[in-house]
Amino acid sequence: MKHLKPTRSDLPFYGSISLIGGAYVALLTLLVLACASFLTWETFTETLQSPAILQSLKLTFLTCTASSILALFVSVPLSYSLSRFRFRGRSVIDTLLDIPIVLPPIVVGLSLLILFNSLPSSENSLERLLNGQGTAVTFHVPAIILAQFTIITAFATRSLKVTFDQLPERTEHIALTLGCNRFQAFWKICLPQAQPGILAAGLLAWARALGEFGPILIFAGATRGKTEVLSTSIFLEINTGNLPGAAAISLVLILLSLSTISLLRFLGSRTSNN
Amino acid sequence: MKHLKPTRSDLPFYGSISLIGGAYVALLTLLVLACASFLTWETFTETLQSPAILQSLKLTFLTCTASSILALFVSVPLSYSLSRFRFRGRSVIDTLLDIPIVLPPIVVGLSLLILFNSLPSSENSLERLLNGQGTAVTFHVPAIILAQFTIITAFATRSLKVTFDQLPERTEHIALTLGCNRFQAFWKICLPQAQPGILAAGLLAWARALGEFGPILIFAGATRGKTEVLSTSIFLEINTGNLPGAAAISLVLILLSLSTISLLRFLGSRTSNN
Amino acid sequence: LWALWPSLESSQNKPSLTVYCAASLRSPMTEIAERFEAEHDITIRLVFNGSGALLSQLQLSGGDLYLPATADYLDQASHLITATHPTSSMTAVLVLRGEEHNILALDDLKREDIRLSFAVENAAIGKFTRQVLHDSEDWAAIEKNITVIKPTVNNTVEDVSLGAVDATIAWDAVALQNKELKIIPLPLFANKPQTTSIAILKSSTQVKLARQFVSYLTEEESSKQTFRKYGFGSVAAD
Amino acid sequence: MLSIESISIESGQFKLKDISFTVESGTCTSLMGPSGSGKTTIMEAICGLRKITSGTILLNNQDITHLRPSERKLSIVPQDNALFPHLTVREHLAFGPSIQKWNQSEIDQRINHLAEGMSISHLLDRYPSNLSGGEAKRVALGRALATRPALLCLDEALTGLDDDTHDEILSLLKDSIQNEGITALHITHSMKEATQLSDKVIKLGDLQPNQAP
Amino acid sequence: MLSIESISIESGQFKLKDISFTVESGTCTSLMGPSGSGKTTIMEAICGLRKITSGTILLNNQDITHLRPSERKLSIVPQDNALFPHLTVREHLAFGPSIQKWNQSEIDQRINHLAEGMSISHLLDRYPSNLSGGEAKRVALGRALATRPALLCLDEALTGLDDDTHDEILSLLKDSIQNEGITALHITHSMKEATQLSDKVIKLGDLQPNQAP
Ligand SMILES: Nc1ncnc2c1ncn2[C@@H]1O[C@H](COP(=O)(O)OP(=O)(O)OP(=O)(O)O)[C@@H](O)[C@H]1O
Ligand SMILES: Nc1ncnc2c1ncn2[C@@H]1O[C@H](COP(=O)(O)OP(=O)(O)OP(=O)(O)O)[C@@H](O)[C@H]1O
Ligand code: MOO
Ligand SMILES: [Mg+2]
Ligand SMILES: [Mg+2]
Repeated sequence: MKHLKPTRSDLPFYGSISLIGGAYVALLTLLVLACASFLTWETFTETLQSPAILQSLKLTFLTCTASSILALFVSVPLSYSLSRFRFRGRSVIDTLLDIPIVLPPIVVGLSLLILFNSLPSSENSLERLLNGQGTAVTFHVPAIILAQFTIITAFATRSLKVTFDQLPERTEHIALTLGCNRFQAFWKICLPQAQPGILAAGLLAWARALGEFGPILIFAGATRGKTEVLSTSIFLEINTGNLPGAAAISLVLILLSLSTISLLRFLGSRTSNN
Repeated sequence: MKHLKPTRSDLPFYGSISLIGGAYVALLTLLVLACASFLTWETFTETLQSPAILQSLKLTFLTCTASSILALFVSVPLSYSLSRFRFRGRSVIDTLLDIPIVLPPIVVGLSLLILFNSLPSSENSLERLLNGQGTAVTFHVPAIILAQFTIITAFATRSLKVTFDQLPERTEHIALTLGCNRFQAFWKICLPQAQPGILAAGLLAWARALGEFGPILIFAGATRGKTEVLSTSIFLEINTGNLPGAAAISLVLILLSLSTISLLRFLGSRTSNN
Repeated sequence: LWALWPSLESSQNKPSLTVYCAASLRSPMTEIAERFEAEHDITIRLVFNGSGALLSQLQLSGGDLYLPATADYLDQASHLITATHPTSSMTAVLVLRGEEHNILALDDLKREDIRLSFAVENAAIGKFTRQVLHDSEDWAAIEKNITVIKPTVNNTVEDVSLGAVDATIAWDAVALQNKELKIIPLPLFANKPQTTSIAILKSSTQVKLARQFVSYLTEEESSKQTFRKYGFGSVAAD
Repeated sequence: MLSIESISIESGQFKLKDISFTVESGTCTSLMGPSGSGKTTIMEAICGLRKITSGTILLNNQDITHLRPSERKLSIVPQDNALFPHLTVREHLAFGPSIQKWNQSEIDQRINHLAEGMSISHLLDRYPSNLSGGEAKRVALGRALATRPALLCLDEALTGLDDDTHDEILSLLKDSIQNEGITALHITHSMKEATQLSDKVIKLGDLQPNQAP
Repeated sequence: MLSIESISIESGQFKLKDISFTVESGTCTSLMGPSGSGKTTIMEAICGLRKITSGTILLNNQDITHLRPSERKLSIVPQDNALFPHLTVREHLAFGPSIQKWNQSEIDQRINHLAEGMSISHLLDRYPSNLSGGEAKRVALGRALATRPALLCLDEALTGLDDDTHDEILSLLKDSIQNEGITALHITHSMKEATQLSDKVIKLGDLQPNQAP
């Protein structure tokens, strides 16, 4: 349809669509500008050269990638079964999935801290058990990943359920007649058709993980060089009244993450546009 | 297919799906229990009877509902045009949409504060202009709604774009031959088919708005009885060391929001299952 | 939806004060502000956050009063404020969960098996305790036991109360909010109470009203009582 | 009268060049040709659903080449039906008329008339997902006929029907075309059907001397 | 041999009761009947895609009533094709054989043989969205034939094809059925096609004395 010029009766439609959408996009642009208005060139270059920031940048990308891969690994089967199977407790599970979205992230962090350290008692806790095995979660890198994972899996599952709900089951059924078992029908027929949706969910999860800081501060701390990620660095800068520093790290975060996401989205659209 | 018993070759598939999904659901349940372990019956009933909490409950539901309606109003046309039209700057807009997801919410709040109060200068700011007109945003209820709206619109748009991408354009084209202009084809053909996706996006936005507190603390403050919403109450309780209080409010939040969401989802599935 | 606007308009007619208040002072300040509002028919807008985050906020949006948890932040904000008035004080103490680790004094924190939570250097408590412990040459031995660094004093107290660490050094007022915690006074800090002061901001458009509230806060007996009730020490009047 | 004047169409690798033909008002022309020869492509181009690289389309002496589909006063029964999943059969039949703001009693009358003609009266409250193949085809036909279009495009609109239904609908179509002066273009693979319904049969191979294989 | 023994099917409001018939191995039986009479419903039930409330289905003396579709050794050409949007034509033809773990050279041979028989060799690298109606039908046919199923279910599998292609494919199907001993069930509306391909024609109305209108 893209070849026909819009007629007069379509103009109000295009006009109001662009106006509404444009207003929000303008708001976003203004927000970035507002954030950048506090930036000075020196703080920006300083930030880029600070070894602590570079270290936390590395940790940020590593943990976010790990947690979003884990999140996809869980949310793909979870959303698939919520979409395709009718089993006892299905709607309860569907409802439980809203908890990490509804709860302030800080409560999620606190709950994780309680779960690992004071249940059933602080002498008998999961963390003590793990420490006995020579590992540790609380206040270490695994805590970052677990905190991110807990929250983003719920977002990824919600997003993926929309995808699977909209994919017709019919092609899977035909695959069954051709000799597939349920796993093969899922793997060879449903999953490839869901690929754009899975990419979108994965990117959403990754992006959401980047912005997470509440639960990380509580469950992993913000020990420099050990558990400090970019979002917690930003929080600490704001908490010391250092706005230029916070603006600089925020812009680094925006630039790096948006370019990564655009690149992945571009690659994804190339492979699915066969 | 639900009438046929799974054969042996399908058991590993069902097994591993339930295992993976079940592990996450168990984690969520444990989190709620961990949170509840700090609860005493007295704090819970006290919380339910406290006029300040009831007031903030009311404000929470009102602002979240307002902001998610606004968010749908913006994200439906925005995601529709991103999905259907190829225009200049489309991929830039698509990328900008990730900003509110990537940025730590607290930075969003700070940017809003800067935008309204210190651009171009604090004497000449938007807020001053509004004050001159007899209204105010910063530190008032509209700031809560604006902070929530800024963030959840991005989530709703991402979720809706998946929906529109998966809806075939063909039926809209046929509607055009029957005399529809683009708006009518959108309104009468595309939108009703997208209804489950719109409901899902709206609920996601609403849930996400409930959990928001970083930008609200910064842009709207948390004055008791005026701009205190449940999520900020929880943050403040935690910050004054009152964990039982925080747990009580969190559980109130979970109970009320999950039942609201389940109800809406149930009503939505009834209307679309014609 | 429009139900949300009237509350805004009614508050427009009254004079109002914006007070940036450290989250740890929330309980006493909410009480006192509500009393003051009732007595004087004005609106007090309390903006809570960490002391540092408040500093960021007030740089951007102006306001009338700033009450950070410790005086340090007032030094940082010196170019934004006119006068400061002490309201209450806090003392650093050793905070434990129970008897389990047999910690009785500062030296016990240097033992092998102890886990500590400490606030970041930028937080008031973090800066203060590091300074004092450096001077007394205890810092090196204690530092090696620090398991986690948290952004605010509240977070470190939380860690102790949840059993994630064994001890922390925190403000008595903050620790006292949690009844289950055990508090041990430390001789090293006992004679160094830190004053919490409220400052009038240069950006204030209602200086007179602000002064009125400050004197209510610092001089009225009911206010002092409220501070004491929540574990804050009193200060000698200027 | 529909007249196609040397239109060329490109869709992906597939190209059609220099297609010309005319269809008189009140008559039907059948378009035949091997599978994949471009019949559907031509029909969708006439409806404005595919891009035309050159040439002109005139309908009743009006140049519709660059009009939007909604302004061409035509309707199509697509090969794949493309029913609206969220509308009942009744709403399908009412769709065109109500977009064109007919008044309610006219619409109701039209629905009843078409539903009887298509033998789908018992299906009026069904949704497309609950229809059989032939039932869906008839709904698509009814939807297209409802607005009394100037041009009716039938893309294998009569396949998948049993003989009785086929004959009934064929005669209903014939009547509509003659009585309402509709111009009809009809794609079919059945020579018998073509000769029954239409006054002229065009073989696609004949139109296009230099078609790519 | 396929034998259907008094099966009953319910799908929504539509009910079929007490259907029985048999099809000999190496032969084809055509199922005819008015549109909406339940032909597709019966066929999908045989394939295990719809619930049977009572009755038994035997294929080559094995009771397949409660087997999963994958264990029934049959394949179907659905009325709506239901091609896999993410696979090329070649991958459609290879799908069944590679699931059944044929070795690669056998698969390649089978693909070439089928593609030639269906005249779709030039389409092997296309995706379904770029196929015409008749081309898609032939791909669905090829996909179903590929695994040499014991039972072949053809739901209007030869509609939408031009006469030449139709005849070619008809004879290919006839050969396969006879030579490979396939049992075939065929739904069509064309009596001519039915008599050409099959040894027996079943009218759905005759099977079911007490059908709801
Ligand atoms: N989207 C597309 N991209 C590329 N090629 C296409 C596309 N759609 C159709 N084709 C090709 O264009 C040719 C014409 O297709 P068209 O659907 O017009 O055929 P047709 O004459 O209607 O055939 P049939 O009788 O099988 O329906 C076919 O060779 C088809 O493979
Ligand atoms: N999902 C469904 N729910 C309710 N009724 C259905 C459903 N699917 C089909 N039907 C009805 O069942 C009947 C049989 O449908 P079926 O598709 O088997 O017909 P058919 O004989 O194949 O017809 P056709 O020749 O038109 O394809 C029809 O009346 C149809 O309306
Ligand atoms: O108010 Mo603070 O940041 O806990 O010192
Ligand atoms: Mg065609
Ligand atoms: Mg059928």
